[in-house]
Amino acid sequence: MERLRLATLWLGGCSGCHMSFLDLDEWLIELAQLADIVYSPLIDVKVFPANVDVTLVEGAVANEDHFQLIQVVRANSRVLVSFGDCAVTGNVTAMRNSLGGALPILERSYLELADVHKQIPNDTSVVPRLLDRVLPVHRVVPVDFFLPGCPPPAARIRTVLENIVQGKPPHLEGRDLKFG
Amino acid sequence: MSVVTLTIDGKLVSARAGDTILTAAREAGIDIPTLCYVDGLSAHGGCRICLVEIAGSPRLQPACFMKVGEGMEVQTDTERLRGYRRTIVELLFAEGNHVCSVCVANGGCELQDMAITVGMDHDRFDYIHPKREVDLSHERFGIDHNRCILCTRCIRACDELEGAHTWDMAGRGSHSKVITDLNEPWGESQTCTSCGKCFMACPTGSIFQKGDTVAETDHPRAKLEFLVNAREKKQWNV
Amino acid sequence: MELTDLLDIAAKERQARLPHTIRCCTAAGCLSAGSGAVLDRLRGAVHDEGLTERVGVAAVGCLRLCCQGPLVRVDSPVASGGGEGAGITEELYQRVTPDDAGSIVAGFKGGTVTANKGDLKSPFFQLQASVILENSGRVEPERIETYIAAEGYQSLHRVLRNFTPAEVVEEMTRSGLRGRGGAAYPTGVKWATVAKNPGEKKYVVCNADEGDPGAFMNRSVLESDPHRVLEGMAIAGYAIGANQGYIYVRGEYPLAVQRLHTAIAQAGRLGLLGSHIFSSPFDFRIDLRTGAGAFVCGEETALMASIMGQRGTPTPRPPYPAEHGLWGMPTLLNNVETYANVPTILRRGADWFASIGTEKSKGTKVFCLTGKVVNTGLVEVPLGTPLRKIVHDIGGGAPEGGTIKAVQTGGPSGGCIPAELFDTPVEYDSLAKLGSIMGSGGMIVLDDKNNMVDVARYFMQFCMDESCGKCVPCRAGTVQLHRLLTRILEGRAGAEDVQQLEALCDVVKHTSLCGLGQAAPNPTLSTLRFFRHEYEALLKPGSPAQRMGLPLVSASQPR
Amino acid sequence: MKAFVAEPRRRKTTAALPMTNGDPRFEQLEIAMKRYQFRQDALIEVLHAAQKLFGFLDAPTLHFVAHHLKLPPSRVQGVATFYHLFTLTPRGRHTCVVCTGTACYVKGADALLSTVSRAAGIADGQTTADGELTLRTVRCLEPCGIAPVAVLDGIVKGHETPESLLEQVKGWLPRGTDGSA
Repeated sequence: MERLRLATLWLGGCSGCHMSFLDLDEWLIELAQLADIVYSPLIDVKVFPANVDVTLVEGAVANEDHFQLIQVVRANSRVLVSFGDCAVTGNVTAMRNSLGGALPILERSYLELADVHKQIPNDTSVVPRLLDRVLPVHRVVPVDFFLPGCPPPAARIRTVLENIVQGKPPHLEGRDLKFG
Repeated sequence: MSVVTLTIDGKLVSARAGDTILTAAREAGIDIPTLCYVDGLSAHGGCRICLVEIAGSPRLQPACFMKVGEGMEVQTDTERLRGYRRTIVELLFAEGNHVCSVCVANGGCELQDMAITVGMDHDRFDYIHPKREVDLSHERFGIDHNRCILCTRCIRACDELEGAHTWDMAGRGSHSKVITDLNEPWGESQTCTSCGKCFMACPTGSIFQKGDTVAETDHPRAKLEFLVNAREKKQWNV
Repeated sequence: MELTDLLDIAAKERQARLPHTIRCCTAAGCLSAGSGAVLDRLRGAVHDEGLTERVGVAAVGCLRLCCQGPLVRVDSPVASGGGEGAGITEELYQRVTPDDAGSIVAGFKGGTVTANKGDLKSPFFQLQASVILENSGRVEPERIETYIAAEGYQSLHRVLRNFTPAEVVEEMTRSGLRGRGGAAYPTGVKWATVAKNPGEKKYVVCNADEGDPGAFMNRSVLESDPHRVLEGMAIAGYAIGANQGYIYVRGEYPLAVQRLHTAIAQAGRLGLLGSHIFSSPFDFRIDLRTGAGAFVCGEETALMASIMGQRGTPTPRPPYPAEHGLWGMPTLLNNVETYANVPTILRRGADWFASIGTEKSKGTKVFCLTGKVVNTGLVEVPLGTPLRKIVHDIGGGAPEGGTIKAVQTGGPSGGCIPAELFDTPVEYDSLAKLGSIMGSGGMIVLDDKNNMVDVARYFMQFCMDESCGKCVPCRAGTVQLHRLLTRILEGRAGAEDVQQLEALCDVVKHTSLCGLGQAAPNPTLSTLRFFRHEYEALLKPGSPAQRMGLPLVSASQPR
Repeated sequence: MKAFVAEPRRRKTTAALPMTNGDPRFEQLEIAMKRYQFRQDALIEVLHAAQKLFGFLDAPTLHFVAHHLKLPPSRVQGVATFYHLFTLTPRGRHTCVVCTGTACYVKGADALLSTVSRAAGIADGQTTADGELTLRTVRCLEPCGIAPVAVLDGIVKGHETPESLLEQVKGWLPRGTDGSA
């Protein structure tokens, strides 16, 4: 059987979903026998490769870098999975949306609440520009499957991956669909 | 008391004339999902989750309102209804700011559970992200309007059980908002008795007890029915 | 009050009539075009010219051709012979200024009339019928005597003397009249239901909460001929066994409210409303309730909530108002125009009424023709009249070389009918087949400059703003539909957005609590049906991201 | 005798509510309520009367109404905020109402609204900071024959264009915005 080319991506999120991924513990060893991890914050690859079979995307689309990257990822992934509540709903990352834009949140964070050096960071080579609205991944590119949870428990991640490895849709139901 | 027979999901059911389809179904062990309905309070008919199909009727009817009729054939769980229910739940999630992961009611929320019931794995609609307030002026309770689904349970509980009518709905359409008195801070309400029945009734984390943190709030919703039985039937079902 | 007293009043009123009558429209349309000053000038000039013995000035209601207001009509006896019954010549003046008005009066003494003459022989007037509007522009709405002189309140008398309540209901059933508010429910059947339902008290309610934008038939009837509605309600009260009526009138119609107040007071003073009407045991009282700006209150359960002083939110039906209405009692709810038909039906007979119109749609209907058409105003035609006749012949077609593309009927609950289908007869079922409704009678003509997606969005915004917020699909669904339509209009949508639009229309239509939500998708669905190419022309290929480009960033954010 | 009894009673009830501040309009409002025999179902009619007297419905007025009709304050607030014609904030000295009915819409009401909105720097429903101008929209005033229509200080104006409307509201605009000197 051909080995699965698996990628994980970390956009606007807390990395909790990746922590939960690591909670797969010894099943990770089994996974390693089925799949190669070709891109991930957990490994040291800088450029998203071509011909990826499955990509798990953690986090919402919150800045220009995310916006561009997710399009590259989508173009090079056969199956794209929204991984965790931020990717699926925007979740905590998107809570800033009710403040009505990027500038109000930057002003609030860097000017109003700052005690010293009141200044909005403006070197885009270091800090990507924020989008006005944080978006769930499927509002930016088509997503194949959704894996909710904040974070999704390891068992839920395993259900999804096992199914995908077997070429089946990752059938989640009951409490496995719980947000939060 | 006259009795009527009807079929619900193909099952022959007998019910008291004047009962709603919801009561008849639940007594027969058929669960119709509900959201704005809660035992002990009058029916509202607003959430549209409990809509059922009735043979020969072009319109879907809310089971919480519609009375049983002799020979009625009711379907509660068709493909079409499941699709509608999921859409309605998606509309609710998109309309407010429902962030389960940081909500006091996480794990004990009827909206969250409804998403599971209808199989909602993501929301196909734009999140509106409205700017809404949090009122923490009451000494024991708080209300986070971000999590309010406008089901009016708090209004009905306060009016029908406590009798204070502290709560009501203000505004209209997507600008609707539950208010206390003249839209004054809850803590300054002249009519509130701090009885907590609104808190008992709330399906989400919108009305919560102060001090509860994420996933700690547990609304004692069954207390409402307990109170009604105690008051009206003199039965204390402890 | 006995019949003889009524006939006395009528006779006196007719005797007092002068050889010439100048009728000046004082309905809201002409008033806003300045007819108040015209009326003052007419009266002043008649006085100044010493013509008070020969020329009467009447403040009447709607003269129909609203776009040419202020309108004035002059009735004169035919030149030769003259005298009673010798015939009358009529002249129409339009866009009348106060100076024109002075010249019209001066014309009786040989002066030059500067006012613009209208053409009463034009199809706009010739092709119209007069049942509901038979008195509009003839009687003076603020003088009950003029209504009585036009045989007013005689139907009520006949009914009280010669009919049992069941016979009245029977007459209404035979007439084939259907509710004119939009739902087209057979009026006789509704009356029979309320009559049969037990209740210690019953109510008659007149729905005058005409909310469809671009529709003002009810306003016009109330401002032009209010007593007709009161008489119709009293007859209904007798037929179903009610002693109390309510008129729920739109708060945006202050003139209608004022004229109704006047009319109710005048009828009360003459004993035509109140206790022992025409010395019979029948009592009937009418109270006014003024709306305060909520479209949803046109829905019957919301309207009743509002009459009872509550938020105008609907409740699920059943129970229907006919069994569980105001304060839990059986309640008859009909539209202004439905009641306005009643006195005429009882005067001229159900068979006469049933002979007008088509097999399933009897009688006439008043429409408000507005939008991109030459003649805008009030149009009454027999049901079954082809749309083309209304738009092109009566309406005079498109102005300034534009091309008419469609007619929107039924307001925010209706749909758009494309020009190719203008041979469709205007009746309940034919319009329903085209995915529209007749509604209360608004007809807005659209031309090739109107984008149909924009039209759909306009109505969706209306429904979104007017949603009461009680049920989820209407409250939140219209918001999402509006966003989808906006996205399409702004060129940020793909084919999947149109799919979602259609799917959500289906949900909102079938799951909303009341008619507002259930009908909110109609304008969208009907434009999708007939003008899909206009939607498709706006769609963009690619992923959502590619369609967005990057317009998501504040321009003011540091780079 | 009758008048003697009625008089002090009215004084007493009004005086019991401190927020009336001796404003005689509250007495007039009470008379209006009396006409409806303080029936709770007359709430909307009473609110109409109150708005006519005060121009808008503020908290003391709503409280006064609730007190006299013996209604819960939240119910009165709920009703007052449900209906468009009731306003809970004071209006400007001048009002410009743009009709957004269908006939006006097809003839360009959008442009009228956006022109005034931009010139005055306020959105629909708002009042300029100097209290000069309130901009509102209304769902069809029904003189559709003369669409598009705007109402300036209560006077209906038909066949408007953005330019003609701007010309008429120019004097009411705040300093430093489009139309002011």
